[in-house]
Amino acid sequence: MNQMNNFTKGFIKENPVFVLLLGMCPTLGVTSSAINGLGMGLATTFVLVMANIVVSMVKNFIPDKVRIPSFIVIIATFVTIVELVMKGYLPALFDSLGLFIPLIVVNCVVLGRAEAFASKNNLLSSLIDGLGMGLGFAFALTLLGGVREFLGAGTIFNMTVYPEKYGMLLFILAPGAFIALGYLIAIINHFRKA
Amino acid sequence: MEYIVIIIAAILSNNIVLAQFLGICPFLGVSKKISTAVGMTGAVTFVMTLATIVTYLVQKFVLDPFGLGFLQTISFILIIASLVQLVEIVLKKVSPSLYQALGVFLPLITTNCAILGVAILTIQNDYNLMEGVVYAIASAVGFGVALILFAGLREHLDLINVPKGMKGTPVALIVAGILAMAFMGFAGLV
Amino acid sequence: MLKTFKIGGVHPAENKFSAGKQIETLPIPDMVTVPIAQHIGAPSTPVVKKGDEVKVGQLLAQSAGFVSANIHSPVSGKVFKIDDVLDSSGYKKKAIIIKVEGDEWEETIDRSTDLVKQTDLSPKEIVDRVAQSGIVGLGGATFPTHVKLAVPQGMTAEMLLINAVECEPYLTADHQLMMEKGAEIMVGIDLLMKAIGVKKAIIGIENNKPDAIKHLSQLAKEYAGVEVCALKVQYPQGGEKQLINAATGREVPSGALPISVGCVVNNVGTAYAVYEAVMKNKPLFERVVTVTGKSVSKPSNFMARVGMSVSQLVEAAGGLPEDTGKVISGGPMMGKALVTTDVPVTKGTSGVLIMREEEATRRTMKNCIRCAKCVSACPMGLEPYLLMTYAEKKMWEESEDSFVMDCIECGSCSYTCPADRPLLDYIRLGKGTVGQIMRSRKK
Amino acid sequence: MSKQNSSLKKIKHSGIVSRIEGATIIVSITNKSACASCHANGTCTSADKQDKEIEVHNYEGSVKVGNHVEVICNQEMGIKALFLGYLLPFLLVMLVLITATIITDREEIAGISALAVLVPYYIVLALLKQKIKKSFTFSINRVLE
Amino acid sequence: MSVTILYTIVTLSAIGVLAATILYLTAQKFKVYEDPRIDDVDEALPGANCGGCGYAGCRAFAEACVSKNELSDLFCPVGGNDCMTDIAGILGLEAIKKDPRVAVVRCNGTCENRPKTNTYDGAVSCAIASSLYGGDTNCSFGCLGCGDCVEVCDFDAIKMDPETGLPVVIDDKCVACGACVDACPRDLIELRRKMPKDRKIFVGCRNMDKGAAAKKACTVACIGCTKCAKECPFDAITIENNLAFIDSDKCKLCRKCVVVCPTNAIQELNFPPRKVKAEKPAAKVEAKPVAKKEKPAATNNEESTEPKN
Amino acid sequence: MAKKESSLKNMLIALFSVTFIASASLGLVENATRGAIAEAARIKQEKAIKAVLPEFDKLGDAFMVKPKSGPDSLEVFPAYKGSEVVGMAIKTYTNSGFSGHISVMAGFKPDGTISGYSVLEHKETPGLGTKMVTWFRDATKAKQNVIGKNPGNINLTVSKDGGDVDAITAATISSRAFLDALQRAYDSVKDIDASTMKGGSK
Amino acid sequence: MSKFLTISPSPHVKGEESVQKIMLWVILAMVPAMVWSFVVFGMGAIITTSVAILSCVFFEYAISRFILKTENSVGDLSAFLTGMLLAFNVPSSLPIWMIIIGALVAIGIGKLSFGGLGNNPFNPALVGRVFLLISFPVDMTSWPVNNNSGVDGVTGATPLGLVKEAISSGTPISQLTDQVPSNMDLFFGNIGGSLGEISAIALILGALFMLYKKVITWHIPVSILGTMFVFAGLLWTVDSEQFMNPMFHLLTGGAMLGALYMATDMVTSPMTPKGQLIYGIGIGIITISIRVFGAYPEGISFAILIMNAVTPLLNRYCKPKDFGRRAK
Ligand SMILES: Cc1cc2nc3c(=O)[nH]c(=O)nc-3n(C[C@H](O)[C@H](O)[C@H](O)COP(=O)(O)O)c2cc1C
Ligand SMILES: Cc1cc2nc3c(=O)[nH]c(=O)nc-3n(C[C@H](O)[C@H](O)[C@H](O)COP(=O)(O)O)c2cc1C
Ligand SMILES: Cc1cc2nc3c(=O)[nH]c(=O)nc-3n(C[C@H](O)[C@H](O)[C@H](O)COP(=O)(O)O)c2cc1C
Ligand SMILES: Cc1cc2nc3c(=O)[nH]c(=O)nc-3n(C[C@H](O)[C@H](O)[C@H](O)CO)c2cc1C
Ligand code: SF4
Ligand code: SF4
Ligand code: SF4
Ligand code: SF4
Ligand code: FES
Repeated sequence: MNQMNNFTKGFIKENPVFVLLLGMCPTLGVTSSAINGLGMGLATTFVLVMANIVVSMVKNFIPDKVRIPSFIVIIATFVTIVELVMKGYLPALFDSLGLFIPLIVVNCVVLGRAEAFASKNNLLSSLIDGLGMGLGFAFALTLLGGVREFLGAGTIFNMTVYPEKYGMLLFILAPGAFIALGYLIAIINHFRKA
Repeated sequence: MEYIVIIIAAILSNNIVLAQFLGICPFLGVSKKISTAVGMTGAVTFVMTLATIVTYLVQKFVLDPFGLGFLQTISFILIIASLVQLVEIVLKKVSPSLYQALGVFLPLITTNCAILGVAILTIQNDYNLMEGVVYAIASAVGFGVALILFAGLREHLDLINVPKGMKGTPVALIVAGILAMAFMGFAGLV
Repeated sequence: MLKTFKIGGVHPAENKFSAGKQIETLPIPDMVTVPIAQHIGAPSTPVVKKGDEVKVGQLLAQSAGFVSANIHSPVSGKVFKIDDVLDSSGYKKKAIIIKVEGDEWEETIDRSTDLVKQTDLSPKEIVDRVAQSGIVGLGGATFPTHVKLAVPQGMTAEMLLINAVECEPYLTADHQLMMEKGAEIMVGIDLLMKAIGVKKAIIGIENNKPDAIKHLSQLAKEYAGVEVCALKVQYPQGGEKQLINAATGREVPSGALPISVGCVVNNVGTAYAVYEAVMKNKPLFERVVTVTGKSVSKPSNFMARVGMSVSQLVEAAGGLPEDTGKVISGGPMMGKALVTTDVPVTKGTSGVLIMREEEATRRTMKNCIRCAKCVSACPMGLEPYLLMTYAEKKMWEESEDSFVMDCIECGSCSYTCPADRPLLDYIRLGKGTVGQIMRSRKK
Repeated sequence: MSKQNSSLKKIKHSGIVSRIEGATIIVSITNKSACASCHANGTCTSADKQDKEIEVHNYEGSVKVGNHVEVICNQEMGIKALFLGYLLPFLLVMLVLITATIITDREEIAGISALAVLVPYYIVLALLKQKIKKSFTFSINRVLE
Repeated sequence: MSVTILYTIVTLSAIGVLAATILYLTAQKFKVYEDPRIDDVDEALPGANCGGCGYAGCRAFAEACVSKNELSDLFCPVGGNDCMTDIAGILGLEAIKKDPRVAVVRCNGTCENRPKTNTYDGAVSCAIASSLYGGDTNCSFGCLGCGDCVEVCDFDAIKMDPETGLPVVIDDKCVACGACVDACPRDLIELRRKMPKDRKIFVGCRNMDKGAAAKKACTVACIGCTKCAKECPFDAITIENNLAFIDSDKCKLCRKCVVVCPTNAIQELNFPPRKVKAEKPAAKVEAKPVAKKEKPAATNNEESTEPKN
Repeated sequence: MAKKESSLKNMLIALFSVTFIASASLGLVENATRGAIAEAARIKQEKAIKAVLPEFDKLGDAFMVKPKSGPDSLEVFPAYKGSEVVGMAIKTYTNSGFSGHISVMAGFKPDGTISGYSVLEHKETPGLGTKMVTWFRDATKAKQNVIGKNPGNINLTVSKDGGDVDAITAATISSRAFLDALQRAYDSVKDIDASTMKGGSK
Repeated sequence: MSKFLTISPSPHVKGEESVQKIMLWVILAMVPAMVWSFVVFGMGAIITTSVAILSCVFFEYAISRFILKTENSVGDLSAFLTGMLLAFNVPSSLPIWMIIIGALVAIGIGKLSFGGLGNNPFNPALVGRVFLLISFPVDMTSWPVNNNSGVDGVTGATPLGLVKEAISSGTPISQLTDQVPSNMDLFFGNIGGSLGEISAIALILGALFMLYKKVITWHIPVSILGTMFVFAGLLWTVDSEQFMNPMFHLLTGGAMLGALYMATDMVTSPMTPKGQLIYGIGIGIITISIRVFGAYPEGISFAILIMNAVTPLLNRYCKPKDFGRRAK
């Protein structure tokens, strides 16, 4: 299989958020700003890549029937590692992502890739797949975070674009997450089909 | 009074789906029929309560005494996943016909963010066991309220001609957004 | 307060232009076309063939089953051919075409105008006469009357309801018939009561015909058990379920027949036809037809023979106006639009309504605004807006579960919809499809 | 409610006839998890699928093994199942939890006894197996293929 | 090594093994063994979910392919033979070959050929119009023009030609799913064998009236004169109910029937112009039926060749 | 390499090794990050204290005081310059924020004037309640600045309620809550005699 | 006969009503309140109203024409009405650009995302208004003081805001009597507030007209106002120092505007009388709850939106009176 294709499919064609609609909770929950989206996306990417690597390495040792429990353990381990490292070295980001870091465990993107891809493919492909999917996820989260931040506070990555008083606060709040994602998906569908 | 605050917050002003973004997948996925939505609410209430009790006990009597707080995520997910499955196995063993009937009526409940999230939040908010359980129940009810309202709206959407590009998920998200916006009116209600 | 049915209903402009116009008898045309399917049920089987000589009242086609009816010749002459012709259904159907020669009646028919009141026929004999004479319901549904009169096993009729409501706007045929043939109608009612073995009859008349109410009340004094019930003007009071509800307060259960609440409903015209058949031996081959419309120069009520061309009636009423957009057989709410005026009058033709172009075209439909006007107009308590959507989206199961089969096709919903939605068009489609599905399931 | 749509009262589920044992037809249905209704369940296998077998008695029509059929039961049955399967045990757990908290005021005892009450509950359910069986019957609505 | 690590290992291993055992037990008890080939077959399918195969969707069809273990009565009209060969390859089975088919509208009742006699003003739906009456012309068998067929086509393969008021099938897009066949209340649409270069010959008429009546209603109506049936060297034409029918499985596109038809009811599409007629293009304009008849052929030609280049 | 078959032995081995390795590595990572995590928490706290107090060279032992109102005790951090107490940082809170709990670090000079504050935790609405992070220390707006004011002399409530502080526009609730937290801190420490806490007692 | 006969299924006659007429009646019904707002708030009100209407109509036209590529439906006047109601729901001093954003949200998100008139599950004007309220709370709660001289720039509180402030700072109601306007002032509209909500009498007059024209039925307004009255009354009987009297609740804020003009929007309210009564009771309860216990001084917009979301369920379970199906 073409590795390049393997890598890029996660961005648009099989984007976990816009196309597959996976992991909606973190997608909506942490994207009040571009930076949060990026942080969450990268954290997920890390877990995804590591889990993919480990799963593809151990796939032959694990009997089929205990596959899922073993994968869960592996994923949970990496999530905890991310959690610990972030707490120690990026406490501010950890505070703003809060609950959603541990929830990476149940993010279907992670388990889904491990099960559907890494458990069938070799290490390199799995790594690339994890990276592609993860970055696709990060891309989506950053985009959504950027849009919400821009519309809601007039900034992008905390850089002021227009005065805050013109910002539509709603976009930073919960309803704005749903609405912004709704229109983003509609727009992306439009271009994907065109 | 404490309990009322927890209940109102979890159902209305801090609704688990509409304000906290937990359990969005089933919210978008199981909301196609009202009757299923109602059933789901009952099932989730049971599972969420059990999960909260078990994880609470594990946290307070296993993890904390040994200074293993960092194992929260991994142990909770394992416990919840097996708990859900255990309920199913037991039910199937003790009453196959009941189990059959549930199978026709409801989709399976899998571990989703909502259950794990509520278990973790119970610990994070420093609730005691009783508060935690009340919080879990109220969250499940909040989930149910959002789910049932949304199921009704989805049935409405099925009957109208939504513009082509908006069909499916986009329009469902917009509806969820407006619903969340309406629920913001409950802000400060506690 | 006047009685009426309990839910729904609309009140379209009445426009009864031909009210009070004496019933005129029309000249016999040169050629008549008698379709063999003029009633609900199996088309009759022709018993004449090309070239046969026939007399007025002679049997042309025989009932072809339990729910079917005889057809008699409306004229004397020679059978010209038996062929497919366009009838008011818009499809080609088989018809017997007769070239008229003279006006020679069967001898058995009593052509005098004397009122005959006394008879010693048994109920069975009355029903047989009705069946022989090919009488079908003249209220519009053309259901063979003898079938209705044969009360099914296990059911008992408690009362006869005479449908003199004529709730359709424009039409006045029943009204005029009541004014001119009141006495005969009363005898007909008496015969019908006897046939089904009841002691009570209610004549339901809407309050916009005060003269008819007065006239029949007067006559009814002579008949024990017969009473006239004045009803509030409200469409579709003439629907049998609505009439029963209005007059007696009973509700015919979903999917059931009037007899399940002890009622038999017949139209006044039917009662008159029964009188003529039983007392005068005259089969059903002519009826009163209203020809009317805003632009019609001479709105009239005609006594027309079956098989006459609609165009002849229109001519007699002053001709087809220049700006005609639509010609309807029947009333504006339930009638059928005609493709051409060259179609024959049948037993079911209660009126011919001519509409101007500007009245004839529908406005384009818009989205449903959920105003619920259709819901509150529906006399059957249905939700037309939903039923239409279900039909549009081919959701037949949901249609069935929403009782689409209960729709009586009265059109109140379409009439009332501010968004100009063709509700009934789609509901009919749903009804048809669901009916088919239900039938195939039974098999 | 005087009028209720009958579609609301029925729950339908399609399945495949897997075995026929005398008068009993065994239909295998695939029960999907909450996530499985999500259209991405191909990618995401936490969307469990489970095969469940359902016994249908007294079906008058004829079916063959392998036929696709639609199994129905009425909604009250679903609600009853929900009640016995989730709601009643939930109420029991709550009851014990509250009582135990009031009596002992020790969380670990309250919590564990609340969980423990499920054991007798399920034992009772197991004892009533036959009785419960009678109140849950399915029928085949139509043969799809 | 700190004591925490020890605790960690003990606790987690305990929880882990316990939980994993439960999970495993459940998995063993319940998990449907899903044949991985189902996924492969699913992938090989076009994913149109149109139901043309008779199953609820592509996934259901894939399951059927795997579970039935033979492909004799399974066919995906969208993917066609190529796709079925792939599936056969995955499953190690024999695929049956089906000739590709394409939808054809058997009515040529354009405004000129079939004069209108009234105006339809009901709901825009062929099903409704058809249950109301025989249509807005004297032919009660022809196209009603409300486009129910266009509505149901998931592939945008059928379009209304505003000029003729008749639907036109775009051959390249049509996958022969048959949705339009079911939708047409007049049974006008037929799935016919796909011929080289999208050529086709068929009787463009469904009028079962007697000859004279049919001819009166529509100039290009089939009058059931049997000339074509007699002419056909391959016995491809049958006549029933005053109507000729050309069996596309037998027809060899020899075009002989076309010439003998007195009413031009037989349509030939996507053929190069006939030499004899090409000499006198002017005549075409005068002979209205012929000119008009060629019209949909032209559109058809254009549309179908367009995506190719 | 062939896939391991699903025999019970294989499965137990696999499961056990997975969990074992997982827990071992987790334990190691925890061990490695524990210091950093504690450090991060400490730095955070120290930063907060630094931000609210005037210059000091050393912090004394933290102690708890019971506030006049509210259930939870407050943590007080005395700060010394030499042996002189130069101020006290108090970790105070309120539960009446727009979205409930708000936690504030408040600094007081020994004379009771507010030397600074920093908001540690809150869930207020971005763009509204969040403004309290800076609003009440805007030196250019006398009516809203609380730094340098002594709650003993002024009425530490919003002007709408008759107090001396201007509330955040459209976020009176948050403002009230914030001032409530400050007031609670002041009330709990105002009676502590700073001079009795000699520095370097330890 | 020059042309062909027209064929269509029955019925062949049509009632007089049309969507456009219904909308027109509502617009006419709102004229008294509009005129009153012009009198009270002067130029600001005129500008706000016209900008709101123009931009709603413009967005309806532009979006359906250029984005959705459907026939535009400006002609049915519903966008005009939405604009008018949006203007009625905002302070007359709202910056123009905010009004335009509100109109874009109302029409674009609230209405056309669902396919235009009739398809929207939520009341578009309220979607617009709540969006503005949450996004720009400062401007949306700065009310120009109601002085007939028309001087701009002075802002004051609405009666509801005043009371909310007072109660949350612990002032008993009996000390407020001089600040809270009298019921008479409330009734005739001598108060501050959103443009169209201030004069109860003008709103009631218009509603009577709509009732007469059968555009609305009594069920929704009566159940909303009745529930509010009863609920507020109960609270008031319990403690009249903590809770305002019920009459005050009925006459202040958006109660009248909401109950008479916005909750009655047929598109987003239940179809059957029974459903409408439940809907109204729900709105009443939520409104008072938010007003009394919540953070917002006024809750009717939220209450209507929430009950809009319940409407599909009400339509599903509150069926019309049946005919002959009871026995089954
Ligand atoms: C909507 C509707 C309106 C009707 N209006 C009348 C009417 O005005 N007069 C009438 O005699 N029959 C009317 N009918 C027909 C009656 O339901 C019923 O068929 C008739 O009274 C039975 O009598 P018959 O069999 O003698 O015709 C109407 C039917 C429907 C469905
Ligand atoms: C299959 C069938 C059987 C019927 N049987 C009876 C009957 O036994 N007795 C009766 O009074 N009417 C019978 N009816 C007549 C109907 O009640 C009704 O009068 C007829 O359909 C026309 O009514 P309408 O004009 O209101 O539509 C029958 C109708 C149908 C279609
Ligand atoms: C979405 C939203 C969030 C809000 N968040 C806060 C908040 O965090 N803090 C606050 O004091 N007020 C908040 N408010 C505003 C209050 O609800 C209320 O409008 C305000 O306190 C009115 O008082 P004021 O204008 O007198 O300050 C919020 C309003 C909205 C719409
Ligand atoms: C009685 C009545 C009340 C209405 N109220 C509103 C309203 O509050 N907000 C609004 O945007 N449109 C309102 N409309 C107009 C119209 O129904 C609305 O624009 C639709 O919801 C758009 O689909 C109303 C219409 C009527 C007839
Ligand atoms: S036509 Fe049918 S649905 Fe419409 S009002 Fe009449 S009975 Fe009701
Ligand atoms: S009358 Fe028309 S617009 Fe009103 S609800 Fe019925 S279908 Fe919809
Ligand atoms: S034209 Fe007909 S057969 Fe061809 S794809 Fe479309 S619906 Fe299917
Ligand atoms: S071919 Fe059939 S379905 Fe298509 S427009 Fe003509 S009549 Fe309608
Ligand atoms: S991501 Fe939260 S439920 Fe799926």
